Amino acid sequence: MKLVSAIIRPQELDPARRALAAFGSPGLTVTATSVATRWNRRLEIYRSTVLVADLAQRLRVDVLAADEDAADLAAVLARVAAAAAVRGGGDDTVGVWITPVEQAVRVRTGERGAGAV
Amino acid sequence: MKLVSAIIRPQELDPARRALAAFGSPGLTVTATSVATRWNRRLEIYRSTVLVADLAQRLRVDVLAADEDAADLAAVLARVAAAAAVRGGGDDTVGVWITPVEQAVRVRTGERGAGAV
Amino acid sequence: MKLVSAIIRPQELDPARRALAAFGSPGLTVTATSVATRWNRRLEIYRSTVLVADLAQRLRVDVLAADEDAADLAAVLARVAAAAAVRGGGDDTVGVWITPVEQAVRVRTGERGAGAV
Amino acid sequence: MHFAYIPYPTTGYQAGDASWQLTAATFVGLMSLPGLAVLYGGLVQKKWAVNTMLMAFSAFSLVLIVWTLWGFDMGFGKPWITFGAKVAGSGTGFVGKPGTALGSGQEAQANIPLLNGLMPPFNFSQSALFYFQFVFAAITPLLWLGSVIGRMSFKAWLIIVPLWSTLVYSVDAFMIWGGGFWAGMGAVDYSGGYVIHLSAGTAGFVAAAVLGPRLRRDRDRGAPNNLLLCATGAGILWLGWNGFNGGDPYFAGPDAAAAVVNTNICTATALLVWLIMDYLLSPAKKPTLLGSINGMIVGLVTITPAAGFVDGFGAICLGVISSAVVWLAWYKLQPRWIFNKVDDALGVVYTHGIAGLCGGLLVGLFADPNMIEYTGTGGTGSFSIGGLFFTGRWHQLIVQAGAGLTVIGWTALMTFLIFKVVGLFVKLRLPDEVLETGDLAVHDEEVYPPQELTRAPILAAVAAGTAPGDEPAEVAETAAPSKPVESGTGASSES
Amino acid sequence: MHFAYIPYPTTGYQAGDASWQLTAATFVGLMSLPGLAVLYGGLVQKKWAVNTMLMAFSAFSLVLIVWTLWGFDMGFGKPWITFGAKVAGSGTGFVGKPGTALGSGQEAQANIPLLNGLMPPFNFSQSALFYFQFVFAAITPLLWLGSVIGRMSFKAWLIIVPLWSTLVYSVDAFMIWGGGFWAGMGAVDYSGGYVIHLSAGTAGFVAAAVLGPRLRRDRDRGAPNNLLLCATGAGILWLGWNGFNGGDPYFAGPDAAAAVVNTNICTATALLVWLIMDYLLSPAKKPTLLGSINGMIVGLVTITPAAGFVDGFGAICLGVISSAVVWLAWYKLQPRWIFNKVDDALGVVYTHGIAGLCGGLLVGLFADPNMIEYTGTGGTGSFSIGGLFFTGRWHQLIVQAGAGLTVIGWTALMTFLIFKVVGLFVKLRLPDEVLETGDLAVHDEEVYPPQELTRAPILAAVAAGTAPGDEPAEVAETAAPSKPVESGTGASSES
Amino acid sequence: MHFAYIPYPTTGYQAGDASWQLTAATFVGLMSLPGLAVLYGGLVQKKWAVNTMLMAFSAFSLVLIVWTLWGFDMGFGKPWITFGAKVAGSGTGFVGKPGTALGSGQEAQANIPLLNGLMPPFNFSQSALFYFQFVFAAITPLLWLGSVIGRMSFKAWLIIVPLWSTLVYSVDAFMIWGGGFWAGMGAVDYSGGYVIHLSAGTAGFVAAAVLGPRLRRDRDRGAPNNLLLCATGAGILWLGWNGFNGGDPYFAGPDAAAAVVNTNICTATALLVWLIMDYLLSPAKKPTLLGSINGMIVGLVTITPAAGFVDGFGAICLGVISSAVVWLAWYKLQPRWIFNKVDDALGVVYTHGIAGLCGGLLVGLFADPNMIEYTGTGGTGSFSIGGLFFTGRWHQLIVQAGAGLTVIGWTALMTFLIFKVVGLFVKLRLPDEVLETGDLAVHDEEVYPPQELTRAPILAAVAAGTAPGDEPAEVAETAAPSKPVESGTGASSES
Ligand SMILES: Nc1ncnc2c1ncn2[C@@H]1O[C@H](COP(=O)(O)OP(=O)(O)O)[C@@H](O)[C@H]1O
Ligand SMILES: Nc1ncnc2c1ncn2[C@@H]1O[C@H](COP(=O)(O)OP(=O)(O)O)[C@@H](O)[C@H]1O
Ligand SMILES: Nc1ncnc2c1ncn2[C@@H]1O[C@H](COP(=O)(O)OP(=O)(O)O)[C@@H](O)[C@H]1O
Repeated sequence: MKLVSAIIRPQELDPARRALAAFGSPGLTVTATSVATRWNRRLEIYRSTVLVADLAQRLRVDVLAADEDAADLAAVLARVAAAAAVRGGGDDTVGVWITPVEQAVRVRTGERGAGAV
Repeated sequence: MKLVSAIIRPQELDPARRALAAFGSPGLTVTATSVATRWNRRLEIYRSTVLVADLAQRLRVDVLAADEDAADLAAVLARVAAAAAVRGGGDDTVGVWITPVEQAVRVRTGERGAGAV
Repeated sequence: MKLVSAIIRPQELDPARRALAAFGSPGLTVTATSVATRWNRRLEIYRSTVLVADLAQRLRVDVLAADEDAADLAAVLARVAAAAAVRGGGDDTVGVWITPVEQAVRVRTGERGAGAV
Repeated sequence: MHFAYIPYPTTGYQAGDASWQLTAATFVGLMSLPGLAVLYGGLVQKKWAVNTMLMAFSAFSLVLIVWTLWGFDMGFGKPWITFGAKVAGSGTGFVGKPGTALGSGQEAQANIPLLNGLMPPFNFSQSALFYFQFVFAAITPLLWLGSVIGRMSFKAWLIIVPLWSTLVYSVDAFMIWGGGFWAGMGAVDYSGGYVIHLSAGTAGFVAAAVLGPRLRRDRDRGAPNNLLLCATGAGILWLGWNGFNGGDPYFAGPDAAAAVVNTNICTATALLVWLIMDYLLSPAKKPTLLGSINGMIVGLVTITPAAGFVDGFGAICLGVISSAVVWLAWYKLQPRWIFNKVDDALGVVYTHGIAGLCGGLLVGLFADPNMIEYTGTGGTGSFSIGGLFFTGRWHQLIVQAGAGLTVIGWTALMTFLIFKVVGLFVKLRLPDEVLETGDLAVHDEEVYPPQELTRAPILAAVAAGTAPGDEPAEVAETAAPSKPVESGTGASSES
Repeated sequence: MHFAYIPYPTTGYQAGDASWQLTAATFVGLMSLPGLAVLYGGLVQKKWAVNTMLMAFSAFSLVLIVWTLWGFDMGFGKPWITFGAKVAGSGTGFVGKPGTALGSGQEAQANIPLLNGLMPPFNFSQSALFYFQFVFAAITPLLWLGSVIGRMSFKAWLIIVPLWSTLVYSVDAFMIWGGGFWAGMGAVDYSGGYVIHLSAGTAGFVAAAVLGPRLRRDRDRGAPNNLLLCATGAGILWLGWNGFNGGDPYFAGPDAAAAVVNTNICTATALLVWLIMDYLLSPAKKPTLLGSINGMIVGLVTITPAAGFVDGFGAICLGVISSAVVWLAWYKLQPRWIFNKVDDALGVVYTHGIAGLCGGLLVGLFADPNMIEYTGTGGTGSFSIGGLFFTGRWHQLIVQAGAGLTVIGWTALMTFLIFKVVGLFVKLRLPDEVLETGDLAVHDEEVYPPQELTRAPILAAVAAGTAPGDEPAEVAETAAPSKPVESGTGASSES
Repeated sequence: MHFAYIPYPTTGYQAGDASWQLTAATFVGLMSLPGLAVLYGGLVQKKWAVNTMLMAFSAFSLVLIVWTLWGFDMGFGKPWITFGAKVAGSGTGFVGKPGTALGSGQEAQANIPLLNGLMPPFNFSQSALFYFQFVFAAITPLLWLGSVIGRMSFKAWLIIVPLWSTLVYSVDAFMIWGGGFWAGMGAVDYSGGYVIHLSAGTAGFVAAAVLGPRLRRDRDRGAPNNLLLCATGAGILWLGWNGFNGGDPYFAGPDAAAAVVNTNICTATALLVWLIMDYLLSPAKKPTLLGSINGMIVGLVTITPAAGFVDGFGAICLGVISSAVVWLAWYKLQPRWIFNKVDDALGVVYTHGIAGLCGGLLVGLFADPNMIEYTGTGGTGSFSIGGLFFTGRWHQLIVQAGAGLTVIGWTALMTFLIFKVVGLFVKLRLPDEVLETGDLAVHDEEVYPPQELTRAPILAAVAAGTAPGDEPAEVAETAAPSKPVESGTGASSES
């Protein structure tokens, strides 16, 4: 079992979910997060004071995957994110990584291991 | 060292914490997250427009555990979540999994490894 | 590749980021989370009713690191957090841990593995 | 019709008085909407804000319908059931004869039958009097709404409010303001310390008792959701009260101005007393915004029955006494006995019930006979109101006590009966799984709607094999009827 | 100048009427700011709240400049272009001769040239009349702002509002209120069901059609952002309407009070009707706060053209009929045909357009001749307004229909032309990448600014090798010009 | 007492004027609560919103107590310390003799001793005058509250406000409005450009300097927390200002209406000028909501000293000039020298201080003698106010300058002394660890309380070995005293 984690932009959640669903694994966890960024600062101005956010709001997507699917799922997510990154004109805030999972339980059914995804 | 992660419903946080405390490991991290769900859609209506949330708000609970406790802790959390799932009338949004942790530092004491939980 | 995760107090984010940047790895993900705490309760009072929060708001910092850097990065973060903990007068809510990462993709460049940090 | 002429009749009409009456009424209306609606909307838990506000908007509307079709005449019309009770000068009976306030006749000179000759004729039309009295009738149920939020069935609310306004409010109003029994006895209530606040406090407490407490979980987590809106509502309440008390002499005369000044003096005093007691005596020894707002409300309520009867010195005394009394009740009584058992969610019985009673009784002590004098026309001599400290006579205090007890008794009894009887036909209380969720389960709305809600759910689209991007908007529309149930369960599982 | 004396002239002046006129005008002003600004600000998506509110504040200001420099005279001055159209008694032409309202002459007695002799002389100064009419002129573009939010270019808004107020509002106002053609024909509009609401509904619909819909993504995710502020705005609207309709007899007379009462009765009825229809007939079978607010607005709008002409019974009928009609339009029409194609974001065409038209026509049926009677001076006999059900004559209904159609036609035509012509010079619609972001891209502001924003960005500091702790605050200041572009892109990448 | 009769005296009383005075006063009161309270509450960081609003509510109350017990007479009573300063016609001394405003005597005809014979007798009672002047006295400290938020000790605030109102406000008011020195010299301030705004700007700046800046961290992260509430407060300010300036002729006459119109014209102009300058000249070249609100406030403040003296043309000029001046000061001065050192948190010195001074001086240029004319009774001839452009004489400009400098000097000096002296006894500034936290440390309240707060902490329950589900609610209550300290530390560790 693997846990595939990706940092994507909010706009890309729907494409990502469609891609995952198409891939046949609709399940995922979405967590709001922010990442340090060199190139995607946001400027806001209140009463003429310029304030900067150099943490960019992103979403962290976690997907539990069977060992054999993990790499492909990562590739799927990377592709979605890349599309975004390009459109966004160079984005330094997105990434995908895979961590090992020793055991998983699908509560609803009680199945364990890969079956539990 | 292991990291036991569980996706539970907000209402189940207190039971979960009591269970963990009873188990003798009160420490945990709680993160708001949402999971894709087929069966737990939420419908909201504003000015006659029907809007749907097919991401269900859940909590992600992370607990650092000693290798030997991990499986039991996972079982504890699964039981709590399951109770919920059943009461909620079939819930597809909850799950528990375990990932390996290579090293942990308890800052307050500086201990490393299992002791640091 | 490793993923270094730390639980720190909001005030310590800037020091932590400066430390990381100084260490040469500016990239990180920041997620709002809360941790159970025995010693850092917060009391609020509304219309004479005393309400308590025994979950303390903290930040979870995740940093992807090359295998060889992981331990040092963990140490760096632990030091920052410790400083806080001390100033805060004993804090039971902070910790740092390392989990293995099997593969990482830097979307912007497409690099894989360590290079992708 | 003579009264329909533009601009207005040359006799029995004073544009200045009419202007003030309409203005004052509008300020009072603003106290309900948005005032109380957002004060309460901000004070309740996030999960109950929408329900609370909708209860406020709907009650305001329901009371107006009642007031128009029969209520106004029951409160201010000709006496109806009198049990032969006849009291010197006036004071006939306990309720007025129901009748509608429709028709162009409302443009005629204002007139409260039983007060003819006891006060100078009104300088404005009946519509103005009708509307001014309506905003008072309307705010009363909104006040005790604070006691029942967080568990009362919305349907039951829609049924009970009209009944309560008819059977409780009209009677209390008639007895004291309409020239009924207690008016005849000489009891006074300048602008509703009894008729509105004492009655609301009593009704709220009884209603809360009958309904039972909120969910244990809600009582344990009863944090407000937005103090900025609490401040918005509170500010509107304070200044709106200038109309509440300033409008009640029915003339834009010196007493109206005096009433406005007293209202503000008493309120400022009460706010500061509560703030200082929080500072020095509360467990945490900290001044709080919501505490100060409590003190403010106590001051406003206390001065209400006395505003035009006491002088500035009296206003200060009322503020100090009442704020201290209610503060003690709030801290010492609330956690004990029945006061802890009965879940009066926002504490209406303290800030309105006890405060209103205090004010009403203190009139019997502090009323300054030099403040207001009614030039009796029609035979009767002119009279004024004097309290013990000025006249040395206990009479006023005694009738004030009598009127207060009558209001408490009648209101408690009828509120209890109304809830019990209605309870036979509709559930008064929402089922627990709905309480778990709150607004979403009751109204399918949240006070701060999540921005990611969409008309085109992904998984549905995926299942349907369509890319949401292109499906027409109607689809979502028509999706509704298909899953009314899910909305319920879905919601309650998301609370 | 005689009129400059303190206190005021001894003849042709009544402090009571002046007081009411200024008070009523202030209540109407509050309906715009903050009323509509926050109602709309809370109803739109979070990403559009700032833009919506700034459009409201700026339009209010722009209209006043127009009104001062030429607009008021175009609406209420001497007739200008008349095509020789001369109508018995009055009714000359379609628009007034432009002129400024500056100068101390404004302190003279108020006066609408074409109405001299048709109504009693005003009891207050021209400034008071000017201001009272201004708040009506100002709220109109704010109303149809609800149709165009979420995609209209702010610059285009700043240009179009003055043009629209000049070419559309002034003309509609003159024709019906200023003594123009339809006034001469006997058409009436008590306080703006046609001139303000029907016109706003029409303009909003046309404008939305010309602009095109919001982003598909925004239409699919159009959840409001804050229902507490919606309630705040809604409450201010309701009570502010007491000034809206109560001020329009121009005298604090019985009819003003009657208009206030009717306004509230019709509104309460309409709110309850909508609430009950939601309860029984809506797909989800649930009463909703935003639905009730819709009903409330429908009631307020419907009674506006009729407030002082109908009696209480009429007010109830108007509320029931209009609320039911608009509810059906909202649920059945909106998802269909052109009504689905045209993205009237907040549904102004229903709650203002259709409701205003209903009210205007129903005057032709329900106007009670006993409600208001203008004592004709200057030769002409006194007259009053009677609807079919009272007079048995169709005349009123017919002229009401004629006036309504004229307003629709003129407003639609001119709005279309104004948008098209201005569109030749400036982009009417924001580019899509800006729409993706909303407020941040247009104004660099968010409605709920994140609290972690800082003047000393870490990475910059790191890059610059300085510890942010010690760099002077100015640095951040001067950072602005260096990256105006980034702000844009940065923002749009963060929406 | 003759004045106690209902309705009101037959001579020296005009219901219309009384109605307007009370209404105007209520609008001004609404500007403070909720207006300024929520405008500032929304403008400050989230962590300071509660503290800011409680400072507003408490100051409003404190000023009323002062005003009642001695303040009013010091501002508008008989002269006290005169240094034999006697000025032709009137103008005696610098402050009034302290005295209470309690007692039924307040119902007598209003009267400002030194103005007798200089203006027509008032048409309402002393209570009305007292209350109208109170709302002005009350708003002044609330204005400069904007300079000291985010670090001032709440206890110090409670002590300083009464002192400041007594020693600064009363004196400024007496000198210019009460018939004191500058009144005698012919300086005018229609409704407080000097007495209120210039004084507030000066006091705020001095206070901020004495207190020292906020935490570096807070200055760097000073983002507002809620622009919807800013808009709510701003809207109430604008329209409330109709009472602010419209009430100051003391009669509902033509000049009152003219003042209202000028107020709105100047405000609209100033708002648009600021918006356009942001658009064209600001670094980001974007129009902003908060910028426009700044412009709006500048306009309101600028016209305040001039509202009834200038004509429409003058109102436009004042708006353009003042808005441009303050915009430049805001952008160019603020980041420099002492203006950057002194942390005037919300920029009160610009939008109130500089704007008020501009307005006061421009009266000397633009006052139109035809706008207002005081019919002198009691021997003195009638007079009016004329500026350089109308009379060609410099006199008015010079006395305006003199009065302005006096207000600046006296206010700055006394504010400095008050803070320094009080600082000897109580800490003026909160300790840094409290500043880190804000509201939670000072009041144990948050503006948006987290909904998961509970009365039954898990770990405690676990430790205590009890299941929270069943323990009685009181437990939590009594938990408070046990850990007052923790609340502090706990809080400050959670900021
Ligand atoms: N990586 C994951 N992280 C968290 N939750 C997950 C993950 N993968 C699946 N789930 C949850 O488990 C649920 C069940 O998975 P799913 O594929 O939908 O099977 P089913 O719906 O039949 O239970 C998903 O809806 C999702 O909420
Ligand atoms: N899995 C975990 N994830 C994050 N934080 C944890 C985890 N386990 C423990 N902690 C944190 O470490 C703190 C210390 O653990 P705890 O068992 O309470 O020991 P102590 O209170 O003696 O330090 C806990 O309160 C919790 O905040
Ligand atoms: N541990 C991590 N978790 C999430 N995102 C990360 C992590 N490490 C780096 N990133 C993201 O990847 C981005 C790229 O890393 P960085 O070192 O900035 O290289 P570059 O800016 O050249 O792409 C970082 O800005 C950060 O947003």
